[in-house]
Amino acid sequence: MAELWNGLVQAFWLIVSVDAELLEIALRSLHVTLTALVIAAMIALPLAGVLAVRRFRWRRFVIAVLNALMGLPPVVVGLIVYVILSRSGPLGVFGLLFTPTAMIIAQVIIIVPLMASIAHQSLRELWQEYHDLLISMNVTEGQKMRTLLWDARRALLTAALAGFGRAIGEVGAIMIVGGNIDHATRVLTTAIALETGRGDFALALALGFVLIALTVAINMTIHWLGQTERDGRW
Amino acid sequence: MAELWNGLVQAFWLIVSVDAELLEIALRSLHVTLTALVIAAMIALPLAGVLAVRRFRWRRFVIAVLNALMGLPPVVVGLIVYVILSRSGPLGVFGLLFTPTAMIIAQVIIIVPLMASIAHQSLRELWQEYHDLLISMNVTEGQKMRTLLWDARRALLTAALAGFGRAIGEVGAIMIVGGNIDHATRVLTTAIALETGRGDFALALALGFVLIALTVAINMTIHWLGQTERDGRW
Amino acid sequence: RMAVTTSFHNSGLADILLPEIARDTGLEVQLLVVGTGQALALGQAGDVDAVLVHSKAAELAFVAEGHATHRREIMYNDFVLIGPAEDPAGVAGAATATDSLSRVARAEAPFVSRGDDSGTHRMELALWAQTGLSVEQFDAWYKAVGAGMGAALNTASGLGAYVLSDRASWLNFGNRGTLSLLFEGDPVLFNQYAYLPVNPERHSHVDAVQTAQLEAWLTSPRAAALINGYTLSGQQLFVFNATPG
Amino acid sequence: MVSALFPLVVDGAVTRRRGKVLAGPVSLTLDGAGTAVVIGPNGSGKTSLLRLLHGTARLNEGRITWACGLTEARARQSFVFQRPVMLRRTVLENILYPLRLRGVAAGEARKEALIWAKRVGLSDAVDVPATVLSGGEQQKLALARALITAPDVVFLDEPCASLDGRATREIEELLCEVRAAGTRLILATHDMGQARRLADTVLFLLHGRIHELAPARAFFERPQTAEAAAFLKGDIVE
Amino acid sequence: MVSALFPLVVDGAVTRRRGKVLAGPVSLTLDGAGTAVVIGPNGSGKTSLLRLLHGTARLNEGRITWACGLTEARARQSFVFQRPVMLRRTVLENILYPLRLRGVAAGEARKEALIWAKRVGLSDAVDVPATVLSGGEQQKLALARALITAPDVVFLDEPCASLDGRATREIEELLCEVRAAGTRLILATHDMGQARRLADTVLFLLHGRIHELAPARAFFERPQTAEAAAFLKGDIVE
Ligand SMILES: Nc1ncnc2c1ncn2[C@@H]1O[C@H](COP(=O)(O)OP(=O)(O)OP(=O)(O)O)[C@@H](O)[C@H]1O
Ligand SMILES: Nc1ncnc2c1ncn2[C@@H]1O[C@H](COP(=O)(O)OP(=O)(O)OP(=O)(O)O)[C@@H](O)[C@H]1O
Ligand SMILES: [Mg+2]
Ligand SMILES: [Mg+2]
Repeated sequence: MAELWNGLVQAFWLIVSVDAELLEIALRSLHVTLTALVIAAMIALPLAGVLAVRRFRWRRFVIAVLNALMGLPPVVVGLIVYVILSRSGPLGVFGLLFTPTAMIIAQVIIIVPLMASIAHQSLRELWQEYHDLLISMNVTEGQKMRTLLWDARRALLTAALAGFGRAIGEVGAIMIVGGNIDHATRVLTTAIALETGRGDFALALALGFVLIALTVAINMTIHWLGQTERDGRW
Repeated sequence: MAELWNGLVQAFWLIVSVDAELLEIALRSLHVTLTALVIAAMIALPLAGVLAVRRFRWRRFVIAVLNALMGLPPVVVGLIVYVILSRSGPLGVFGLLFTPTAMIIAQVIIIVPLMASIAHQSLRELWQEYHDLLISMNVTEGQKMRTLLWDARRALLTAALAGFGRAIGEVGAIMIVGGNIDHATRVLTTAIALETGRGDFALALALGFVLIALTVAINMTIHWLGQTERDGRW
Repeated sequence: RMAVTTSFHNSGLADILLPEIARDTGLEVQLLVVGTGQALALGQAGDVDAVLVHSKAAELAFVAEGHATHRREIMYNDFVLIGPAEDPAGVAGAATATDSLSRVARAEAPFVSRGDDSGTHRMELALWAQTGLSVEQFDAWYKAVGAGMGAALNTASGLGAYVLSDRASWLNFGNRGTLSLLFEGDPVLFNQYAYLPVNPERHSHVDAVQTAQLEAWLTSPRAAALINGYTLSGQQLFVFNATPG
Repeated sequence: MVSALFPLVVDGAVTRRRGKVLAGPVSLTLDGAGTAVVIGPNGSGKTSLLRLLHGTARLNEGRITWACGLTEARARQSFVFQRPVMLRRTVLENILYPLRLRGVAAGEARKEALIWAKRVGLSDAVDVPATVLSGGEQQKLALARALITAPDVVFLDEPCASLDGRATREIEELLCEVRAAGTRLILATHDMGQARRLADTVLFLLHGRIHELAPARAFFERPQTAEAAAFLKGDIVE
Repeated sequence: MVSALFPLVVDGAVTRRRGKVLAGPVSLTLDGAGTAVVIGPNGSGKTSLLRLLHGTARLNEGRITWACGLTEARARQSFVFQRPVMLRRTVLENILYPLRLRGVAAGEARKEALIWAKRVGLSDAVDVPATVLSGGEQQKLALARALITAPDVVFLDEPCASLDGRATREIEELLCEVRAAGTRLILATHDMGQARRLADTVLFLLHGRIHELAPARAFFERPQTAEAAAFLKGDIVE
């Protein structure tokens, strides 16, 4: 129990005495995760739109697979990305391994299925509502999707936040492809793993609390900006 | 690249030659995750119901926090559970540490926020639709929730599947509280981590593919049983 | 880039050496902290320029297969047997490492094994072999956790179990709980670290010049001073034993 | 036999949404018998008034007092919305839902529900999902669902808007039976014919206010206000 | 000026859902002018027929051929649903949505939309979220949204069901203007008065089939079938 308390105290001091190193890895965490989030969104949302709007032969199958891929084990994703980016792998020449880019790639792979599944869930609700109208205006597939994505934007927030959360808290994959190199690819989660390995639980927890505080803060801001949960808004 | 291919081949053989050890850890994975899923559902769904139906002062705040907690870093959860269950911790007397129970506890903590957030998303959509009717029948809070949860059951599937995925693929937390002890707390993900550490990437990937195959299979069955995505059903 | 074992990194020696290396040679060394097996795998794939590990057999094989140009011994530290302070198996009184382990086996006291083919794990297996007992026949008290040194120590402290650890990791370990150092000093426990520059013929991008430069530095008197001089809670951790060439 | 809910006393009641007054200030007293018909142009606040009286809409100002107290009243009233809400279940499950809420045994409820399905003429659709019903059928369902609990007061918001002539007649007869059985009807409609047939008292709404409140006969024969007269004329055809 | 879409030839068209025949088999030919009014009891298949002709409902059997080909036709028709669908946007954005789809410049579209908002009498609600509009207002919005693209044919499913007398009149006038401008109207209604006022031809539906198809005057004066007569009588009041 003592560790928990020490952790909280340390976390507090780390934050108030704007610790340079902490700041560095915290910012790297944010940079990697947010980049991954943006890229993932650009893939997942249109995908979700297609799944909601198109009725193609393998639709149910694709949806099932997508849901299943939410269970992609980070370690495996990490390995696959590693194997591909490794010097002896197909994309080895780019020397991306052990760089933030590699971490971003891994995170994108991990959160796309999650975001797509959640987004699809909200979109099909809305699609059932809009179906007749949009058909009657014989809009193109593209327009359908844009309309849905736009009018469901508040619901899509959940998808984005889930993706963000999954990415910022993830360690298995980025540990493998990032390598947790000091001053290069060390982020909050990998630092926590390191301290845990050292048995320095208090510090590990401290970093953990910092990470949690960070995510909470970000979520709050988004919610307030998004004006969600207000009466009569969507 | 070779590893990928070898991995696939090995995975294939592991499966066809029903490897005893593999079977053991695979079953343990399922047992742990499914138990965690059931418990998490029993917490997350009512919670989502309350958030959808009640209009209390801190509602938006709670929702924001819940969304934020989707970003709980598994390692940190692992640490906290470890500290609490360790001999020197408050619950040390039960000697739960390094048992499947401990792993279940950690997983529940990790997936509850995710499931609750997704579920809440679907429930509030439905609540907007039902609001007037249910109010006019002056139903009790409890009845409201039961009605919503029941009529939104198909949408809640996504929440369950997301939770399952997150839990079955998770490694950071269960590694710490489970200890990856052979024949006791070793599951697919921790085994994968082990092989990775050993540098036997092919085998690690093989196990990974087995895990993925498992999740895909399960999702398929659930979808088919659930008869989702069928015209006119909810 | 250099891949090193957890045990080396945990010692904290790296934090001393790297800045010096940077100052003297201008090389910016990036450390990848992984298990011995993974370290060698990384070297084999050419994802690192050099490897610093402690598992002689594996290293020789690595060189033999031509993944590394050669193997250069740098320094050694030693392994110690950790266990619960009350020492149910009476390990403390043991004469040799082998003896101490057989005591653990006899008492069937919980024992945590790395179980991940790391240098430490191989050392442990070697010792078991000498005791004439076969690990396969051990039952529940022998726990192969298959994890890094730190994780293994965490597990041990959680279980109040015995565990074989390198001195560095142990001294740096924070979460000791009831554990304490019970047995040390048997020469068989010495733990040789060696430097393996990855073969540039296999991987063109590997900078042979720099790896050589680094090797030179690591074997230099300067390094010797630093390594021998490095102490943790008053104890010397590593002994420099590179043959100057 | 007049219900214990009445008289209903409304005193300066107002409901707003984002600053806009949807209905009110309204002051009136309703006794327990007969049918009050609410008429008025689109957007005049009929629905809002009904929701306000019923309690679905927030009461921002004034007071609404039921003789037997609010909680009691809540349990004894029901509402048929202008845009019926269908539970995502079969027709039968929709109709018996309120009974289940009151803890009626499944079999019991089922029997009762079947009777009502018959009364509103949905007997041969009991097992289809309610959401696929035609507009008219949905209104019938909503009506049955509202009446099955034998409430003391029913708010009906244009219950026959998309019913054919025959169905309208039948529903009106049904409503008369219900009223005879002692249920108070408060009904908003655009169909002046229907208003004439059912109304005991008429509330003519304009811009959310009660512009004229009079006994039906009197109102339809000589409306007191110019607007009411104009409204009635606007409706007369050829 | 008659649109290039017509004549519309329907030949044994049927639409089913889960085995149940919603409408059809239907065979008829519609030329390009005037108003066809679809009447019939609840659940007789009016909505389904409209959806079938328009193409929103699956065509399970038979053929529906527009003179100018389907794709062309699709682009030139629009639909006002019985239960209007509101986009989760403001009233104005709802009305100008179809224009934006056709790539009309924002400013342009806005002007046009404001004009139509005025024509259907929603001028003072342009900026409220469409979903909070009253029932009648929503129908008006749907109408404006359907007509703003000046389609060649409009399907109207009980467009005045919840409009007050005055609004009904105004909308009917609007529809007459539109028709005069060469738009073909196909309208389902329960309001026989409205049917009389607007119809050129009448389709009387029963159990999904066209039971009687006749010129308006003829149909209302002497319906050929007993059912039609009964239906009309069922509607006459007092
Ligand atoms: N939540 C809201 N926010 C803002 N304005 C609203 C809201 N709800 C309703 N209104 C407006 O209040 C007015 C009254 O609405 P109400 O539904 O009571 O009219 P109504 O008499 O029922 O009309 P109709 O006969 O068409 O049903 C309408 O102009 C509507 O636009
Ligand atoms: N998806 C569906 N599955 C099964 N039955 C359906 C479906 N859609 C409609 N129906 C049934 O088909 C019949 C015709 O429906 P439709 O909406 O065309 O009737 P309508 O003439 O428009 O009635 P109303 O005048 O009440 O609008 C109804 O009995 C309805 O219950
Ligand atoms: Mg209304
Ligand atoms: Mg209809």
